[in-house]
Amino acid sequence: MSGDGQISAEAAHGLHLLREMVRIRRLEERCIELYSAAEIRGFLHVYIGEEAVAVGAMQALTAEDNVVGTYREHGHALARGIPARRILAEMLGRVEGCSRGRGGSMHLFDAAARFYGGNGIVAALLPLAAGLGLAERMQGGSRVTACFFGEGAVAEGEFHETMNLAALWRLPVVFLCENNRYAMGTALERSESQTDLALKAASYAMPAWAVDGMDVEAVEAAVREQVAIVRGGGGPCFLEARTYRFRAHSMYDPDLYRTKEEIARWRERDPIDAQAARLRERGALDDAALAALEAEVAAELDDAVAFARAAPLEPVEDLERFVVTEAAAR
Amino acid sequence: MSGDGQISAEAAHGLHLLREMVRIRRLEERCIELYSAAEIRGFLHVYIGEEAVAVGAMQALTAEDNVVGTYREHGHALARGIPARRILAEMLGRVEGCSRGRGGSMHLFDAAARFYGGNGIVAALLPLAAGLGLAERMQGGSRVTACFFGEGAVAEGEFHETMNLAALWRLPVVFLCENNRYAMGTALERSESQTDLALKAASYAMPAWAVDGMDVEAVEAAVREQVAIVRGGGGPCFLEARTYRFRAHSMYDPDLYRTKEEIARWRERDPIDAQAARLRERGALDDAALAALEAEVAAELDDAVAFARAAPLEPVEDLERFVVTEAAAR
Amino acid sequence: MTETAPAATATMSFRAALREALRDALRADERVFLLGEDVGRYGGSFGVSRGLLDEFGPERIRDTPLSESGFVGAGIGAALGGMRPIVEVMTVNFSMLAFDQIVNTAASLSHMSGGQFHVPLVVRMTTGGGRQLAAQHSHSFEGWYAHVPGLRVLAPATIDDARWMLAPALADPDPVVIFEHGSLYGWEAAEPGPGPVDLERAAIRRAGTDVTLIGSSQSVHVALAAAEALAADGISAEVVDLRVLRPLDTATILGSVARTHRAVVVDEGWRSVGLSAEVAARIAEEAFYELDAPVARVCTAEVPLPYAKHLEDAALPQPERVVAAVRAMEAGA
Amino acid sequence: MTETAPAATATMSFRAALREALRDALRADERVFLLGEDVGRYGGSFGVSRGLLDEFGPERIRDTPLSESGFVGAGIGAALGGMRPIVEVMTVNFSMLAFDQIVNTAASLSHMSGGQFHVPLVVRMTTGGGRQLAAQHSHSFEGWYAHVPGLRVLAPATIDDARWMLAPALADPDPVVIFEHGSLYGWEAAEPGPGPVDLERAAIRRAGTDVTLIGSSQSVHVALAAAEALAADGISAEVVDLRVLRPLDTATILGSVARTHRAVVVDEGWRSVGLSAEVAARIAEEAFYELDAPVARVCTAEVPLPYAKHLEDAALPQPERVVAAVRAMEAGA
Ligand SMILES: Cc1ncc(C[n+]2csc(CCOP(=O)(O)OP(=O)(O)O)c2C)c(N)n1
Ligand SMILES: Cc1ncc(C[n+]2csc(CCOP(=O)(O)OP(=O)(O)O)c2C)c(N)n1
Ligand SMILES: [Mg+2]
Ligand SMILES: [Mg+2]
Repeated sequence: MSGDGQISAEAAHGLHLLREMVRIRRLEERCIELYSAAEIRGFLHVYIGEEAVAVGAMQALTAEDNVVGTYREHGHALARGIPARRILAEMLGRVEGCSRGRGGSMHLFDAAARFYGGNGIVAALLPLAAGLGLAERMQGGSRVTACFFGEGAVAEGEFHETMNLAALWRLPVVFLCENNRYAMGTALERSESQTDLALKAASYAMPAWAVDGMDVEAVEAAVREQVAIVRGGGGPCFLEARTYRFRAHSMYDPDLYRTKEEIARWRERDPIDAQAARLRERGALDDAALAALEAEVAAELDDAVAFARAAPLEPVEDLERFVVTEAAAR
Repeated sequence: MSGDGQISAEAAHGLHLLREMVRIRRLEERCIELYSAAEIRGFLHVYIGEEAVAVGAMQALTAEDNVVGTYREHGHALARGIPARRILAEMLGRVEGCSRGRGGSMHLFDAAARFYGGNGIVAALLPLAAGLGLAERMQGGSRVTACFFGEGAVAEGEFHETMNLAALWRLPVVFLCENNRYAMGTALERSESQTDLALKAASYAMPAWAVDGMDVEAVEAAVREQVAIVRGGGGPCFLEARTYRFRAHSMYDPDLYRTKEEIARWRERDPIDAQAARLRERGALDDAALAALEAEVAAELDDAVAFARAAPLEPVEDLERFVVTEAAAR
Repeated sequence: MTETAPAATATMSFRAALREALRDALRADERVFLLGEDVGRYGGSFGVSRGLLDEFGPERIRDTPLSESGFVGAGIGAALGGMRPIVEVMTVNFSMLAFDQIVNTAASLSHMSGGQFHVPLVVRMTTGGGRQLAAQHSHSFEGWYAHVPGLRVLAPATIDDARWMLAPALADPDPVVIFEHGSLYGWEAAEPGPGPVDLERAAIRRAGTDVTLIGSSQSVHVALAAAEALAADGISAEVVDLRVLRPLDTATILGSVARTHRAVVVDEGWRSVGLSAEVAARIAEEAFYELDAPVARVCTAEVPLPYAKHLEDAALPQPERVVAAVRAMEAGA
Repeated sequence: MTETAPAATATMSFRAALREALRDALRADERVFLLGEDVGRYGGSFGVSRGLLDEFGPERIRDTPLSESGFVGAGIGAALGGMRPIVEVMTVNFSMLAFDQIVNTAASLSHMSGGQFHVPLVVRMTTGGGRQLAAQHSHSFEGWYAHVPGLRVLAPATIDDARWMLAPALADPDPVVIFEHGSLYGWEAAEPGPGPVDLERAAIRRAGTDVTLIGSSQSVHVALAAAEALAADGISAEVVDLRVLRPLDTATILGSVARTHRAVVVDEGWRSVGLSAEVAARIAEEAFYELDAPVARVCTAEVPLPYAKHLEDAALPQPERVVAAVRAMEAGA
């Protein structure tokens, strides 16, 4: 806290970053509980440990920009501004869910937030992001499309087709590769002959570098820099955010492919703890403030869970709606 | 001619290279005539101008090695030792054709020559070549698989998936990229953001370099070097052979996308003329020898055309043969 | 069908009709653009887009690298982003490389997002055999697209449909796939009428009373030739052109069968689990008590199409095989 | 079907039966190896290959990068090169990324080369819905594979078939695709018999006299549950398990229909242009004069499968819908 009880803009922003990460962490902890209670079903992929990437990156975007994500997108959805109520209602299969219960955990969507999923086929979202960029370029707009994907996607042909198209056509897209070192149980070094991912992007003549994905402020700074290049007409950029998932790939995963020690080592670098420590060092956070923040988040989530549980189901008669666009939406 | 009337091994080999290129050139000139006479139908893609690549490369392979090619593979088939008779019979749709008339120009096959096509889907042959390499590695053999493909394939995802798999698993494959600067009407610089193709291979940590694809001896030397690396257990290699097709993409192509001057400039570098000039300079070729060579090739092709024309058609009742393996071949 | 010189009365080729439709669309709406391999400088691998680059420039007649999944996906994204892309995939055979994008993304997005996102994308592709292009360039996979909820699937068989189907396809807020048969491009016939055409109904191309022949695309022409031959024998065949492969216009099919009591489905796809199966099954389900004989199917032999002409001809549905199927039906009844 | 604790009599799960089949094959022939995403260290995304890495090592239980087209194609090449690869593609949904390789290369190579090359490849993949995995992980595209000449397509529905289909599939010199329904993995039932099973014939899983219910994979269990419910009402239903989706064993189907004179096809694929259409069309073509009523189909609703359980349940074929179809048929007759 600064001497006069006012907090600086910098401190306020640092706290905002912390709060956003805590919101994601606690949301997903609730998800795990709800999954254990069989209220959420299907595949559930949590982002715990990686929150700094989505939170840092979202700071660099405006409400007009586009966001495209994978099946591990709860954090991105929340950080993008989709209310926890609608996210949880979705996972509970309710009509008030952000995809009316039709998508579930892997397919969160929100047109108002320009949040284009929630995509379950690894790497298939990359061409889509390029296309959003192409539309923007052809329409002469200034929107940037932020495309999040895991390092596992780099082995898919679509990654390469997209990098080339985006670079060739100088599309306004930031490719944010969340390198959490594993694709399900497959470590990067067992799936790529060359593990320096920025080199791949460079082979498309695209600006590319890596950032510490456990440091939310570093991520924000890097994405701001890339967004500035892209919005300035410099063509697409590629950022590798080096991070780690603390939990198993999904609720089905027995997590047999890595050691407890490795996980513990990375947990020491928990992005939330790191940001909290930094804020304390700056005098912007103390125990009481942290407890208050946690309490606010808990209240938000209590409300969201209650909302989701109380929300109605889509009537079964409406099963075939939305397969094609309804007249009203035309 | 050397002083004592004997020609040196080096000169003999140089002449062999020339003869192989001339055989391909004249074969394809016949194909064009036969196409104009409507004896060959479908798509016909000729290799005229690029002969040095297939001829140079084949020298570096043994009969036990595998060869995989594209729909522009007449030259590879002939240089690999498939008789002109069987190639032409195939294009005339005869049962004596190297694919019994079922494949045509784009799908020449020969199990005895370990010639795996004749593949019509751009880039789809690359994973197949990797798989042949994988089989070899797992069986502890020493065969190398030579995989020929155009520079257009580099934009396809399968190229990248294959480069990674081959490098990751250190498969004994030589990837021979025939960069003739165009994929149909699309020039490389309009389809790749980064036109230095060896850079792509390097991003998979694979030895890669370029060679003058109009110089048959340079190609042979480069492929020998790569085959030695590969056979020695050094993993796969990538060679970009810089070449040019003198004719249109196929018989359907109006060739509107490049200038006559550009074509003329490249024709000055005709690989056959260049090799002939080199041999003359070395005293290994004179007008009489060249005329004799041409006469021999013409005789071979006269015979092959006659053979193909006389060859029988597969009986219509046999249409459904070979869809699955016949009992006799099991 | 071979390209013939224009006759005295005004004619137009199928290819030119498709091109005029593209030109109209590009003129009418600046959100419309064409992208695909060699659509620009080359003029389109089958010549459909020749000349459009000069009129509309390289941004709107956009050549792509060989990246089917990439540029079809880019089309999906561009449609989401407010454009009206027309993606040309050279042939349906190569479209398998982009099948994931079309099935798992384009067709699913609207439902999966609870109706929030729409993909007003048109994908055009060449289909069909008969040109000795062998097993990797000749197949007819329309039936696979017709299986997918969320897609509309069109197959023009006439100059009018080639000329007028594109505009309503572009007006559709959901993805539409249009199949152009390679053997029809050079076909020249009377100039199209003024349009528009509707995208809901099958069309009766020839009226008849004894048997209904049902086909789409090039198979309509096979059926028409068969009907002509049958007429010489005093058998009156009605020919139904499906036009819209998804959603199928069952009513028109059933209406015809209710008059003729016999049906033959002609399809260039393979028989097993193909489009022909659905048409036959629907008739047998919904007009069971109308039928005087089981529905017959004349399809492509179940082989990867061979190059040699005599073998390819034997594999593809020919008018004679349709005639034989009708005769067998009459004999059996 | 849920994983249940082993009962007093010896039982085996569907998953374990598949695993034992893999183990046998790997032990019997050193040319056999398994490759795919996460088959090794992870233990298989659905746990089928768990433990095999320890026994056979990383060369033969080969984890791949996420490159479906690449590693399926590598399987094709390895098969050509003398190996007997088993490729695991996690789900049929993702197999669209490798569809070109399977359709245009694996299935075509033998014919296109005039019988010179053979692709003794086995591709295994998970299929089906019912686990709330939504529109990109739940679909049943078996019918697309069953359309392709050159492929053999298998769908085990019993512990015996899960245990014994792999060996003859590996012995087949041509490509074989095996579909494993995700909802069956955890199902536990009596230990399999001694094998072998044949790969030619459909199987009658329950004898009956009044109606034939035809399904494959998980739909067999839906049909069996429906037959049980119908029996309580005095209707005797015969249940045919297709087992082999290509080539279809029409004789067994027709034999059953010749006895019962009524048929309902149960299929988890979408109805239009799906596997169900072919089965229905064949019955109507070849047993037309045997049928007392039109063939009925109970399929998945034509929607990309939704996540919410009540919607997914409503979309999938359920025993009640099969029962209702049979009742409607009885009422109509
Ligand atoms: C095309 C495709 N193949 C396989 C899968 C199954 N799968 C889901 S997530 C995943 C791992 C992806 O890893 P990565 O891209 O690193 O993202 P992460 O899960 O680590 O965030 C796999 C293999 C899929 N969804 N799509
Ligand atoms: C997947 C796929 N897309 C498109 C085509 C159509 N096509 C045939 S050859 C070709 C150009 C390929 O160019 P390149 O790889 O450079 O080889 P080149 O023809 O120059 O030898 C194209 C686009 C195809 N056969 N396969
Ligand atoms: Mg990862
Ligand atoms: Mg080229």
